[in-house]
Amino acid sequence: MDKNKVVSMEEALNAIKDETCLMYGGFGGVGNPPSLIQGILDKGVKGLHLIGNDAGFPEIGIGRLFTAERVQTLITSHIGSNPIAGEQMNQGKIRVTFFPQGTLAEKIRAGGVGLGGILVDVGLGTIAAMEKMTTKVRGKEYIIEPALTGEVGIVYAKQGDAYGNLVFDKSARNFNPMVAMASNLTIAEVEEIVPTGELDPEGIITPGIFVNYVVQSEGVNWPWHWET
Amino acid sequence: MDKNKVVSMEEALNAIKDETCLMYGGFGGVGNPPSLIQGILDKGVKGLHLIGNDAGFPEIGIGRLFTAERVQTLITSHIGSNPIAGEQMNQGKIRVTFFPQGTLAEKIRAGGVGLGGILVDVGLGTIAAMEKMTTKVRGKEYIIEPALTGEVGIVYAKQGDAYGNLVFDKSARNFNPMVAMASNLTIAEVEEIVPTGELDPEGIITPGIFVNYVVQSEGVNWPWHWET
Amino acid sequence: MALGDVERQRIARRAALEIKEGMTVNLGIGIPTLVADYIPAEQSVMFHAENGILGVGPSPETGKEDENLCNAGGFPVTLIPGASYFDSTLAFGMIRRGLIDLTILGALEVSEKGDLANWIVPGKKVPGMGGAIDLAQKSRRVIVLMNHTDGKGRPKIVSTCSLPLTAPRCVHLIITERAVIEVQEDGLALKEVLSPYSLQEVVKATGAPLMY
Amino acid sequence: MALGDVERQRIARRAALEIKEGMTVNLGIGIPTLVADYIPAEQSVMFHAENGILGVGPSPETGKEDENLCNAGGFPVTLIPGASYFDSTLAFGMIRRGLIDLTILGALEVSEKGDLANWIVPGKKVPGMGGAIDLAQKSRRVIVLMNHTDGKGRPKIVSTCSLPLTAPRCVHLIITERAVIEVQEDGLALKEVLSPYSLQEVVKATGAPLMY
Repeated sequence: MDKNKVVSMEEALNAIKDETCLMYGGFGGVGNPPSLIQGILDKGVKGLHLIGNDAGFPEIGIGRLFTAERVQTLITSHIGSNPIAGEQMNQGKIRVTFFPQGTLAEKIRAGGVGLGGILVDVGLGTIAAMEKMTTKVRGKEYIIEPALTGEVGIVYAKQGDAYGNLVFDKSARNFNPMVAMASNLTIAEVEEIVPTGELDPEGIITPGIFVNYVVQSEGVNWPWHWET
Repeated sequence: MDKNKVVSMEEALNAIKDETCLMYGGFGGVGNPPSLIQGILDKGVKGLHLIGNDAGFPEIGIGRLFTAERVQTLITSHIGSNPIAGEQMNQGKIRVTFFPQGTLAEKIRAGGVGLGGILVDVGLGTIAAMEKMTTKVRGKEYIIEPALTGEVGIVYAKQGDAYGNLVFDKSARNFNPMVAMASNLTIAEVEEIVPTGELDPEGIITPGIFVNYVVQSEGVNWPWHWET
Repeated sequence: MALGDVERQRIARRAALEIKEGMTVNLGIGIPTLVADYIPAEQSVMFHAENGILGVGPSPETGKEDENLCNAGGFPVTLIPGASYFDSTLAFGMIRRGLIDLTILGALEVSEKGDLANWIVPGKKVPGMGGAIDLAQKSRRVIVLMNHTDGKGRPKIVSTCSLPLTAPRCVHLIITERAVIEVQEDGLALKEVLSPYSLQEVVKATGAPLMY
Repeated sequence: MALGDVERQRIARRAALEIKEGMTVNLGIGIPTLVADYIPAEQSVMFHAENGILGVGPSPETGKEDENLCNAGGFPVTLIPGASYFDSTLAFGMIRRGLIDLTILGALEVSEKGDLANWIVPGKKVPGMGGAIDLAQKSRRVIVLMNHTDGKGRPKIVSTCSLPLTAPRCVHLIITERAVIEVQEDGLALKEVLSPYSLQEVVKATGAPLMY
């Protein structure tokens, strides 16, 4: 399969416009795609609707989009590591919807594999289940959680080939495989682009069928909080 | 982690008794655990409730349990390759419930990851959706499919360590990773048991936390239909 | 009546023309499996097998089969560069997500609306739907390869299916030993009549109006 | 008032005694993270990090950190033999499936029934529940490590939580700088009073009846 999905950063960024619903991989900054985030900042895109595990840190990963005021809404599990996002939420500048982390991961996966949603009991008996639709299965109550999809998904992979097959790096895998499946258009930022056929077919985490564009990463361009 | 889950075939088979609800990995015989199936036959267990993708072939894989009349009920996607299972179904000797293959895979996965079920639209508008509970999400109708779990799950892996970490072989992966997660007790039949720490942490498909017993395989003991 | 090998191969060869550069294709068992043999070597196509392979290659030489590298029909295959293995949830995730460009499968009946019936024969044992509903309902394009008539010479292309449906309104093209028929908004369009059959033989053996 | 480093370490050391051979353990951020330092080297424990690691090892030496090998708190870690990486659905699949033997986390309030409140302070910004609900609700055993009282000296162990719950009836053991308290069917059982505190000081600082 020679379909070549490797494109320039500029071409990939054409898909991301003002108010795009953008889903991103990463957990506490680890696994957020650094060059795509830089590209979004440089392009001047604003009013984004974001979906992802957390808001990173103010100067790390996806958090940089909050600091630069490019975000309109956020669907996430927590923003505790990003006080700037917290402040914007409190001031009504961004609207934030929270889900338990495991539920969020499954909602995104459900979108990625074409399910309508999932039944989950996490959060029952708490305000996290307030105003949720529930149903009983074999006498037990579950929350009905609809699937989530994005217009554009951005992920960060260690290696990828021209077909879009991806391998992730250690704990930077996290939400990336689900996000890679769950958007109408997926852009993979890859540290090392390898010839098609070089990745072990057993070790490919995201098959290229889910990926539309592959862009070369320039690597993480922020200091980590544990470094400072 | 030195917890040693490697046990003898005899010890592992203690978990499988008459009328046990037994979930199995494999697709058309490929990935069915041959030595565990032989052990079940030799032990004389009967009246089993099975859950798995298909019924194999009469002399291949899980199909051997039908030929030896050890099966009471079956939840599956098709039994087209096993006319003996078909005959038993027609004669009322076994009760068979069918689900679309992708739905069955997701029902088992849902059980494996502790979800109550999934919402899926495959089969809507056909008799496969008859008498199914449905719900609307964002105006679209979906079938509510409850999760499936088994009492004992049996899987066939290429490599495994004493903690139960598993790696599968090519298209023999199929339903095995989901089945490994979805039972109260999981027995992994492994072609090669390797020292703990030898498997690449990036390449482990089933983390050992899901596995209770590891048994040494003696390999496939049937001729394949394409060989004959 | 059953199709001879020549007719089966001819149907497969005709079906292969429907596969375009860059497509992701799932081939059902039976005649659809034969289609792969007629894809030009220079054309890059990703064959999807719902047992967990993307990038299925040709059959291996005799003696070089790998028992754990089989297609969904259980026959040994090989891989092409860029191929990957995955579990059945991901295999069907690709299908449900609408990423299969083309599925080629067999049928018992197809209606003029494109309704497909291929898993239940009333009064006969039902061996289950397998992955047929997933594939028929969710693929971007569905092509049916089948005998134009059943064992008793009755049309398998009908106004309304008498058998329970696998999926409603999913078939785009029908290829038989007699004809190539497209399912259009307003009915069935006869695109090709295959020698040695005449137009009249095709029309007579078809249980729904044909536009031509 | 905030706990000093000596008290934090003492709580962590005491909590480490609750970790038994062969357990799978998830440590929350804050004091719980310190617990790992007090596990005897010969004890085999699998530490689970909900960002996708099973088999977390000690912190790496300075300069040997790997930016892509971090725990859920975002700090560099290492692996032990038998460890594996996986995505977040599998990380939480393990949790929901009930395979985490023990979760150790912090709290704002714990009730005498074992209700846990640790994610919402009314009137303050709510930064989200993260994975706390999943872990608190689904772990086989939940141990809370916290200051016995809040910043104004008010009890954090109460008859009924005033804050919205993270999970009802989930806490099994509470360890503070003053005491070790077990949540039992019939109420809170004071198991240990930690020096230099007196029994009376513990009782007075606890907002629910203690059995002792």
